[in-house]
This record gives sequence, structure tokens and C-alpha cells, in this order.
Amino acid sequence: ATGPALAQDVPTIRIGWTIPAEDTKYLMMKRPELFPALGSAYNIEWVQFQGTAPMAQAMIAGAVECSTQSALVLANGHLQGGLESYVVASHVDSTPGHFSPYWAVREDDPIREVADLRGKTVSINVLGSGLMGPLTMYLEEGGLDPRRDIRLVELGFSGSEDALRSGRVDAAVMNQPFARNAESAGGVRKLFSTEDVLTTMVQIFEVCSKAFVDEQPEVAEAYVRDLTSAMDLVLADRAQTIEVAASVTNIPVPVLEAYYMTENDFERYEGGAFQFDALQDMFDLYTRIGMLEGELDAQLFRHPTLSAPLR
Amino acid sequence: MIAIENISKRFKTTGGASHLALSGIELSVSEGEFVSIIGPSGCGKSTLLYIVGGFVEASEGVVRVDGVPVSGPGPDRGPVFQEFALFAWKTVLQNVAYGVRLKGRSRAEAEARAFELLRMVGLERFASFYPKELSGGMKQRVAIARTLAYDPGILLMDEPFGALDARTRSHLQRDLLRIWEEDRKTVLFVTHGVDEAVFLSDRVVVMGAGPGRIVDIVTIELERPRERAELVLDRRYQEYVARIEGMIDAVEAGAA
Amino acid sequence: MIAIENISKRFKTTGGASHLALSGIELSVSEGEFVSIIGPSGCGKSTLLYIVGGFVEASEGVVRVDGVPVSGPGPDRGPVFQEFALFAWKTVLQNVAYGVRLKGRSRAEAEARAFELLRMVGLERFASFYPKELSGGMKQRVAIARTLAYDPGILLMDEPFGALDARTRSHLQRDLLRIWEEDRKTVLFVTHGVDEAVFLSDRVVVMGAGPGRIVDIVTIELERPRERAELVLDRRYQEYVARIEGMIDAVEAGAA
Amino acid sequence: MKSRYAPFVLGLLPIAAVIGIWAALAAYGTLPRALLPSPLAVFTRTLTLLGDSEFRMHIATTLFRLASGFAIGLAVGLALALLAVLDARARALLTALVQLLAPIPKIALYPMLILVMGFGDASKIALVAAEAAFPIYLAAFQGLRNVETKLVWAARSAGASPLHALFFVSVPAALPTILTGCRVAMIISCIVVFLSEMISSTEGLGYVLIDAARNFRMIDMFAPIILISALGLLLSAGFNMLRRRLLVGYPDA
Amino acid sequence: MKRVASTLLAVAFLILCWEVAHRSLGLAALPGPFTALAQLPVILGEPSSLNDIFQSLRRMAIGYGLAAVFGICVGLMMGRSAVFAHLLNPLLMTIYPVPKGALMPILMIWLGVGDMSKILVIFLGVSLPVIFHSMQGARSVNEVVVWSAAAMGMGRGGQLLRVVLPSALPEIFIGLRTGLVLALITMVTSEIVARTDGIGNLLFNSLDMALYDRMFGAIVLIAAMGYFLDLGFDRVRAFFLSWSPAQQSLGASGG
Ligand SMILES: Nc1ncnc2c1ncn2[C@@H]1O[C@H](COP(=O)(O)OP(=O)(O)OP(=O)(O)O)[C@@H](O)[C@H]1O
Ligand SMILES: Nc1ncnc2c1ncn2[C@@H]1O[C@H](COP(=O)(O)OP(=O)(O)OP(=O)(O)O)[C@@H](O)[C@H]1O
Ligand SMILES: [Mg+2]
Ligand SMILES: [Mg+2]
Repeated sequence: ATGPALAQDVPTIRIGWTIPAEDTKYLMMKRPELFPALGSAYNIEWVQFQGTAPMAQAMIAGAVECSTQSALVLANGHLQGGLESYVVASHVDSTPGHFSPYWAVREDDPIREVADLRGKTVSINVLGSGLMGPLTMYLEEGGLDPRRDIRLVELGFSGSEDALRSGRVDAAVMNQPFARNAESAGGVRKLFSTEDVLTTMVQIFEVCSKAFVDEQPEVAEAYVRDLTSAMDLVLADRAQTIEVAASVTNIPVPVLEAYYMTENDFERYEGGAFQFDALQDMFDLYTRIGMLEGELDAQLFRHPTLSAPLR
Repeated sequence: MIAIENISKRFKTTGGASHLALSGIELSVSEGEFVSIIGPSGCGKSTLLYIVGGFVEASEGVVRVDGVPVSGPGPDRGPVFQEFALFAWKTVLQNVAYGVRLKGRSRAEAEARAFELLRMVGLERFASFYPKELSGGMKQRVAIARTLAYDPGILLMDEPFGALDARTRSHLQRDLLRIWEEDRKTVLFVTHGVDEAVFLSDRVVVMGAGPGRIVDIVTIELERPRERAELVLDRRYQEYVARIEGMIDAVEAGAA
Repeated sequence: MIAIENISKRFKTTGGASHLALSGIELSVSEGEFVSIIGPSGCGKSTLLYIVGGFVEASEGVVRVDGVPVSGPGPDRGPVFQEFALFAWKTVLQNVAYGVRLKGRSRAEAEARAFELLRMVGLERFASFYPKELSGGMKQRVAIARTLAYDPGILLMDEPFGALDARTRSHLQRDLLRIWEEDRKTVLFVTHGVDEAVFLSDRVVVMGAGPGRIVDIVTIELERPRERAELVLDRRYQEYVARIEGMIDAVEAGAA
Repeated sequence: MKSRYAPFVLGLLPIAAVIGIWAALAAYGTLPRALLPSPLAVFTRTLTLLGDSEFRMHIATTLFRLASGFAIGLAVGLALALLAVLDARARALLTALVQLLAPIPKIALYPMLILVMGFGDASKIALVAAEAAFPIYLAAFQGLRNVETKLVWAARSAGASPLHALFFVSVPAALPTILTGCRVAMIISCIVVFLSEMISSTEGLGYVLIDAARNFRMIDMFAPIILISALGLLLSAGFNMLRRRLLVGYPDA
Repeated sequence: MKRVASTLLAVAFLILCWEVAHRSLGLAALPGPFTALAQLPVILGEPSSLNDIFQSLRRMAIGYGLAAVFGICVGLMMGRSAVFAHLLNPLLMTIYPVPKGALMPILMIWLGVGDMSKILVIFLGVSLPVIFHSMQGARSVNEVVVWSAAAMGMGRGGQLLRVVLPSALPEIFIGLRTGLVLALITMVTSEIVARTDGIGNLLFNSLDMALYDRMFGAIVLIAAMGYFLDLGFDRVRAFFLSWSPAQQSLGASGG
């Protein structure tokens, strides 16, 4: 979208992304013309990753400036990897009245409550992922030790439904868009939801490295401004959002239509505002169950000015 | 009995050309007969032997052994190749014992037989050597011993004594004749030595080149058993040698 | 001038034994001399040639060429190997032209020279063939042509005419002599043919086996240029042949 | 005596050099400390971990998967190559099948393998076997077809059946090539067993590695890597010994 | 002709196996062959997919080319010089078994997340078989042939390039063929961690999104790429090895 003559003077930032549910970034990718600063004040080199952990590593290595992150990876990246960064905007969260990841069992399976999970095979997207927190809480409340009393296997969200139906696992973790597919096909039922443990969970959000923000504050600010307006555009035009998401993720439009931006989807905040309190709650939970070594203050990741919404 | 009926062989070369190596070969070798083939380099002697051995298919014609068309190699026809073709991963002894073991003999029996033949070719001291550790002539002798060891009814020998010194050669000629006289194998023997051919054979086939064909067949009517020292003084022997040498000269002069 | 000084060669065999192939070889060959080596199979003739060529290191002793110790192969010494060792990926013409090109000649020059030598060995019609498409004797002739083509000062020839028929052989003997008489190369020539050795050489070295050693050296005092047809009738020639054959017999009888 | 150890010393030189560069980078480089711990730290950490029985269990699990996967791959690869050499129709079909199947990244089918064969050893062994079989098949097949024909002729004339000639002439003649294929397959197996454990596992060195990576414990990431490298060295040494054993007498041994 | 027939037979056989597996397993992760094949025109109709394929092939060509040159050189030298083999063998054996994915965090610093690291991964994957098979090829060269060249006055380098290389070529081609297969596989897997563009991106994104039809469509595409590359490779090999005695008269030896 920029002339070659101009491109030389314009700084380029490298931004890590994943699929799904980063609609602001998809929009910036696919409709750069909607963002006047993009291409004139700065350029973006998009780098797609598999999961948030590799992106945190890439940020530590200085291979990208900003990326999508989740709470636990951010915390570990800071505590173990020395990653200094700021949370600049929210992507999606789980809140009451919106979608929260949950564990499902087969409809006809006699598993009804925590205790029934003893000795069963339970899947999780990534061993030691953020969802481990709510699961541990749930199991411990029911008197089960997650390390001994169940068999925990790692299985990406996409494989959950198949594994559950084929009997490879007894309880599988569900996330969008796979949850909605499984629900519409029937035969599975919700056992418990993360919402039962944590009412609000920050799911994924945008993080920029401190080095980048300090060195190129104007660029960082322009980026956050664009994220803000992108979120506004996302919320304003559902049809366009779905179209863009479908073209990036290749998920068929009807599938998205069925749940996207409904109450069965995650919450997207106006302007991409970020809930530091919710992040703190999650840190505390992780600390309590031993997934984090020591207390961590969510305010560490808050920049005094650089935080969506920036208009 | 070997009946070679109207054999032709045409090769396709990598260059794309087609090369007629043998044309209309007719020859029949009776049971227990010793036939030598002699002819200029490249006239198709080895190729003819390969066809009789069943290794190479003729482009035309058929070879029958005891009336049965040859369709592949078999233990009735034992070849000794110009290039030796020893098993590099076997010792000299194992190479020679190989064919014997295939006939179902015990290891001990096979090795005893192998030693016998190694003694014959003068290599018993090298039984534990590997082929790469042998001289050219020694490899050739191992190849001969390997084929003789399993006692095929027909021997197809391609210049088997080519790389040997005179004494070893005449030793082996004598031993080959002795073996042949004992159980009258059928032998097809390619050589460049006219004296060797006359000394050993019942008939000598003279081949010419361009394309490979049979020029003449000379029947050697010398009594057996033959003794080299006597034979060289025999007028008939000398005449045979001279006559065949003359033929070859004529053939080659014609070709050149 | 080649000076072979007290050369010994000991091989370690795979079996773990150690095998003395050559022991205390002393020989000096003057510039432009034609020396043949003759001896029983496995007595170390090839090994000796390899050492002079610089392909194999002696266990003891040193070889000097014009006073300089041999430390590796060089274009001053051209070998013709018993196993031919052609470049399988090159046509006959390219094989022969190869060494010439390495001397910096243009492609056209090299091919012209190669054709000349192919004509000499009677293979000009096979210039575009690959080695796998040649008969044994044809390969041997290509190997000879390849070495002669690049015109080394010293020729190291290991049974170069072994796989050839009598006529081709005597042709090539004549051609080799002609080349030699023209520019007096130094030649070390391994052969099993006593007549060949006497016909070609200034001196004939007789080797014995177990371990390989020089038994005697016979100086052939026959005038040059030599003509085969005349020579065979020459008493002195016949005496040389008989004398050397007697020596070899004695050597081998002793070994056996 | 000195010369007996010379190859060994020679081989250690470049490795020592790599470790030296690593140490220098860790000490003076501009790399974040979290990304590149010093070799000393890594080695001591590896030693500590080796003392841990749980860690040793991880090693055992990985080795078991590696060995069984490779063994199956070897058996399948060799068997198919032999079949292809023996029978013209099988050859035509196998050649076409291999052309179609070989380039498929088996790792992409791994999620399906999990569903069919479970999360345990079976799916991982199957993946290793699938990746190991192809290099072995290709090397064995080509090696067997390149065998000097006169050797086979000599054996067939001595009365060897085609099958016997294949096993006792062609296979030994092709052995150097087959062994090279095995060597390649061995290393690929190492990589794949780790990869499979990194993708989905609850035990094994690959899991240790990915778990450390996710939790940014770089030093713990290096421990399995050091062990894989050591395993590679060990396998290479074993392989060379085997090769010397098997290739007695061969001109190129 | 025969080749086409056997390929068609193999394809039919595979489709049959696939269909049977699909029906008997009843997994969403394993759609039927025809559903997957129906995705091909869809995938090929997208400009972004075509770009993916092109980018992958470009990286593969670079990685493969570099690895072939490097692997042949190193392998030949290792095969001809014991010192070289002793020196390099242990290093290679310590480097090669390490999964490159694990090193990504460090590689990213030096090479970034773009082409370089992916090309490196392909390079490592391909050079492995090329090195070892070249080494084997160089080892089994007939010494006397090398001597012949040395006697003509050819230097060490010349011998390696003009004599050892062609002699070892049949064996080197075994390595190059295995390398071709590995190039495709590593090309795809190199795109697991950091995805910019490429056919692996297409494949793994479909996998992550549980778009199995599309994923198998991509797999079919990769297999087809492999098939045609292999076909071309065979032509090249036949061209370079026409002189090789091993390439002829297979009928009799096959027994
Ligand atoms: N690599 C080796 N390892 C062990 N022994 C060897 C090796 N090469 C040759 N020899 C031995 O050295 C001796 C001499 O071999 P050489 O090839 O020089 O004989 P030769 O005189 O050329 O015989 P021929 O006339 O048969 O060619 C033989 O006894 C042979 O067994
Ligand atoms: N594979 C092949 N392709 C093309 N031509 C071939 C092939 N094999 C042999 N020939 C040709 O066939 C002819 C006969 O070869 P053959 O080896 O039978 O000769 P020969 O009589 O044994 O010669 P020699 O005495 O030199 O061994 C030769 O002209 C050779 O060039
Ligand atoms: Mg012949
Ligand atoms: Mg010799």
C-alpha cells in the first residue's frame, strides 16, 4: 500500500500473531487502507507462530517487537526468561455472559462430577498451559490430585472433539471455534467451565517489548492507536469482521456466522481496553497452585500512557 | 549336448547406435567334448559364452542344452569369467567353498573340497586372504577353483589362463585336462593361445569379427591322453597350430 | 633414470597376518632402457610397479627417479594397469583424450591425438562407446592408448597385452617398439611371455616368489631395430628364451 | 599406541571448538543470558538431572521408542526393498507408492495417528518407523540394483536360487550402501522421536525439552539437547564398530 | 507406458486404503479421499495458496541446492581422507540428531524468523544423506582409477572433482534422492514454529483449525509435488548415469 520511495524512511516493526481470534490484527493485515498510519508512519512485517510460547521466545530473542500473549506465558517469560514488556491492548477475554473454555464429556458417559474423573484420561491443549490453573482448582476442590488421580494428555483444541468421540479421552477441553462445532453435532456435554473457577479470564492480549516501546515510542503509539481503531471497526461491522477472519483462518463463513461475536464467543472490549485486575487474579491463582514461583504484580506490565484505548 | 542355433546378438549402445556383436552362430558341442573358441579381440567370444550361460539373452536364435532351451543360469553350466567376479566379502576359501555348500554339502565337506582345489591352483597358503589382497593371477586361479569345485557338467571358460605365467598355466592346463579326462565334462573354452587351443581341444572354433561369426572349425585329431612335451614335437600338432594361425591371420587381415 | 633401492613391501592382511610381498629389491634402469619383469603369479611384479609409480608406499627402501625420491604419482611415469582402470563415465575417445587435455592442450588437439592412438590400437570405430560396452581386450587397448596419448617419459606397463589375441598383440608390440625407438622412453614392462620379454627388452628381470625378490637379470644383446620374423630364427634369441624359461622353471620348482 | 587414539582426539577437536565458541558467546556475547547459558552451567545441570531417577525414566522412554521405531522401520524398509528387487510387479507398484508416500510429512498425520493408536508409545513408535523406513528402503533398493551383475551370475550358475543369490550375494554386495542408509535413518529417527514427544507427550526427553521451553527454563532445554548430541556420538561410534565388523574384507572398509 | 500404469494402480490402491480407513475409523481427522481431493481446486484457486507453494519451492530449491553442493564436497572429502572423516564425523553426528525446532529460539536471534532459518533447516535435512552417501561413494571408488588420473598429473582437487565425484555418482544419487524426500518433509516442518508463508503454513493452519478436508488436500498437493520432483529427478539421474554398468541388464540380475 506504500510507494517504494517512501518505504525506506518508514520504520518496520515485526509482529507475531496466531490464529484464531485476533480480529484486530487480521483487519490490519487484510485492510491496511483503513489505517492511515500503517504504511506511512510505520510498516508491519507479520510473522505467524504456533502458540504464544514461541512468540514469547521470539520476543526475548528480539526477533519480533510485539506479539499476542496469554497470562501464564507472559508471567513465565518475565520471571524465567527476563522478558520486559508492556501489555498494550486486549484481544479477547472470557467474562460472564460470554464464552469460557470448558471441559466436555460424552453425552452417555456416566461422568457427572469431579470425583468421577478419577483414573480417567483428560485432555488439555498444552501441558502446563494457562488452562491448567482452572483445571487444577476444579480437581483440587473435588479432592483429586491432577498429577496422580487422572491421566492428563496433551491434545490441541482442534483434536478434542475427535479424541472425545473416539474414546481416546474421557474429558476434553473445548475452545472456539471447535466447541461450537461439537455442540452443533451433539453427543457431548459440558462437565465444567473455567468460569466456574475464575469468572473473568484474560485470554489473549497484545504485548510489546519494553526495548521497542522505549526506543520507538512514536511507532509504538501509532501501533496501539491503530489497534484501538481496529477493535472499534471490528465491533462496528460484524459482517466485515467475519469475512476477514474467514479469509485469514480459512474457517468457512457459515461456521463463524453461527457463533462469532455472539454470547457464545469471547468478549471483545471496546477499543481493546485491557483488564489488569483480571490479569492480577489469574497471576494470584497461578501462584497459589504453584504454577508461578512467587507473587507477580500485574501493574509491572502496564505502561503509564501506552495502553488501549488510544484515540 | 549344447546346440547353438542361429544365434545373433545386437547391442544398443549408450550413444544410441546399434551394434551387431554376433550374427548367425551355429555350433553344436556334443557331450564330453572340449571345444575352444579363438578369434580377434571383440569378435564376440565372451558374448557367446554369456548367451550359452543364460546370462544374456540372444537377439535371435536359441541355445539348447540336452534339448532344453536355455532360459537362465543353472548349476549344470559353470562359468569362469574374464573379470573373475569374486565375492569381495568372502575369503578365498569361502569363495571356493560357496558352490559346494549350495549343493547341500556340510561346511566341513565343502571346505575340504575347496582346499583340494586351492592346492591344485597353488593357493592353499592364501585360503584366509580376501580377494582384494590377491594379485591378478591369483584372483583368476580362485575363480577357476570356485567353478571347478562345484563340479558342473558343462564348463564355460573365458580366457581362464590369460593372466598366468607359463608354468602355472601349463600346470593348470594339465590339471584341467586330467579333470576333463576323468569325467568328460563338456567344455567351451575361450582363449587367445592357438597352442593352448590345439593342445586341449577336440575342436577349435575360429571366429571372425565385424559382425562376430564362425569362420571355420578345425577338428584336432590327436590321441589322448596328451602330453605337452611329446606333443610339441609332433608334426601334426605343429601343422594344426600353423593352420589355425594362418586362418586367424587371414580373418584379421580381412577385417583390417 | 630409475633407481630402486632396497625396496621391501609388507602387507597387513585382513586376517591379521602380515605378508611379505617384496624383499630387498635393487634395480636401476637407465634412461631410455626397456626392462621387462617376469616371474610367477603373485611374486610382486604389480606391487613393484605400483611402488615405482608412487601409488603404494614401500615398507622399506626408496625409489628415485632422476635422483629425486618418488613420493607420489606424476605425469612423468605413465602406468598401464592390469585391471585397465578406465573412466567408466567417459567414452573411449574421452578416456584417451583425458591425459592430453590435462597437459593443457585444446580439445581439438587432444581429440586428434586420441584418434591417432585409437587408430593405432584398432579402435577408431569405437570412439563413442562407453567402457562397459567393450570387450576385455578392447578395454585393455583403450588403457594402453590412454597412457601413450599423454606421452610420459617413463612407461610402467603391467601385462598390457595379456588379454589380446596373437595378431593384435604382435601389432601392438611392434607399435610400442616403434614409439620407443623414436623417443627412447624408459619402460618397465611386466609380462608372462618370455618371448615377448626377449623380443622387446634390453634387460629381462626374473623374479621369484616367497617373498618376491629378483633372481637374476638377463641382458639381451640383440641389435635393434628388431624384426619379429627374423628374430625367431635367430639362434641367440632362441637361446635367450630357453635360458630364461629354464630360470623361471628353476625358480618355481624351488618355490613349490 | 598413541595413534590408536588419534582419530578419537581428532574428532573431539571440532566439538571442543564449538563448545569454546559457545562459552565465549555466553560470556561476552550480546545474547540475552536467558537464551544462552554457559556450557559449564549446562553440563553441571545435565549431570544433576542425570542423578534424578525421574529424568532417567524420561531417557529410558525415549530410547525405547527410538530403538523400537528404528527396528520396525529397518525391518519394513529392508523387506520392501527385497520384495521390490525380487519381483517386477511388486517393484513397479512399490516404486510408485514410495514416490507418492515418501514426500508426505508424516508429522502432519501425527494427530490422526494419536487418535488411532493412542497417546502412548505406539503412535510415536509408528511415526519413527514411518520416517526411518524410507531412507532405508531407498538405499537398500538402489544398492541392491547397483550390484555387479557378474557376481549374481556366478552365484546363480553355482546353483543358487534367485532368493539365495539375493540374500547371500546381492545383500552383502550392497551392504555398504544399506548401512549408509541405516545411518541416515538412525539420525532421522532421533529427530523424529523428539519431535513426536515435543508435539504430544507426557514423558520422554522431547517432553522435558518442550516443557522447559514453554516455561523458559533455557538451561533445562539444553540438557536434553546435550543428551541427544551425546546419543548421536554414541550411535555413531557403535555404528562404526558395527560397520567394521560387518564389512571385513570389503575393498572400501 | 508401464510406468503410468503402475502409478495409476498405486494411486488407486492408496485411495482404496484411504477410503477403507476413513470408513472404518470414522474420524473427522481422516476425511475420505474424495472430500480431500475436492479441496484441491479450492486451494489452487486461491492466489495466497499459490504464493505459499511458490515460496516453499523457492526455499526448498535454495536449501536443496546448497546442501547438495556442500554435502557432496564434504562427503567426498570425508570418504577420501581418513583425517577429514575422523575430524568431522563426530561433529556431524552431534549436530544432526538435534531437532532444529528446539533451537529455534536461538536460531531466531541469528537468522530471524524469515527465510534464513527455514532454509537452514532444509539445508541440514538434505545435507545429511548427501554427506553420508557421498562419503560411502568416495570410499568405494576403485583406487586404481584414481591412480590413473594421478599419474596423468591431476592434483588432489582435480581427482576429487573429476574422478572420485563421477565414480561415486551412483551412490551420491541415492543420497540426493533421499535428500529430495527429506527436503520436502523439512520444508513443510520448518514452517511449524514460525509461519510466514509456504505450503507448510497452509497445512498446519488447516490442522490447527481442524479443517481436515483442507489439510488432506494440502497433503495430496505435497505428495503430488514430491511425485513430480521425483520424476524429474529420475530423468536427471538417468542422464548423468547413462555410462554406469549398473544401470543396464537388470532383468537377469533381478532373477
Ligand atoms: N592389499 C594387499 N593386502 C595383502 N596382500 C597383498 C595385497 N596386495 C597384494 N598382496 C600380496 O602381494 C603379493 C604380490 O602381489 P602382486 O599383485 O604384486 O603380484 P603379481 O606379481 O603382480 O602377480 P600376477 O602376475 O598374478 O599379477 C601377492 O602374494 C598378494 O597376495
Ligand atoms: N553392453 C554392450 N553394449 C554394446 N556393445 C557391447 C556390449 N557388450 C559387448 N559389446 C560389443 O560386443 C562385441 C563383442 O564383445 P565380447 O566381449 O563378446 O568380445 P570378445 O570376443 O570376448 O573380446 P575379447 O577377446 O577382447 O574379450 C564388442 O565389439 C563389444 O564392443
Ligand atoms: Mg571377452
Ligand atoms: Mg600383477
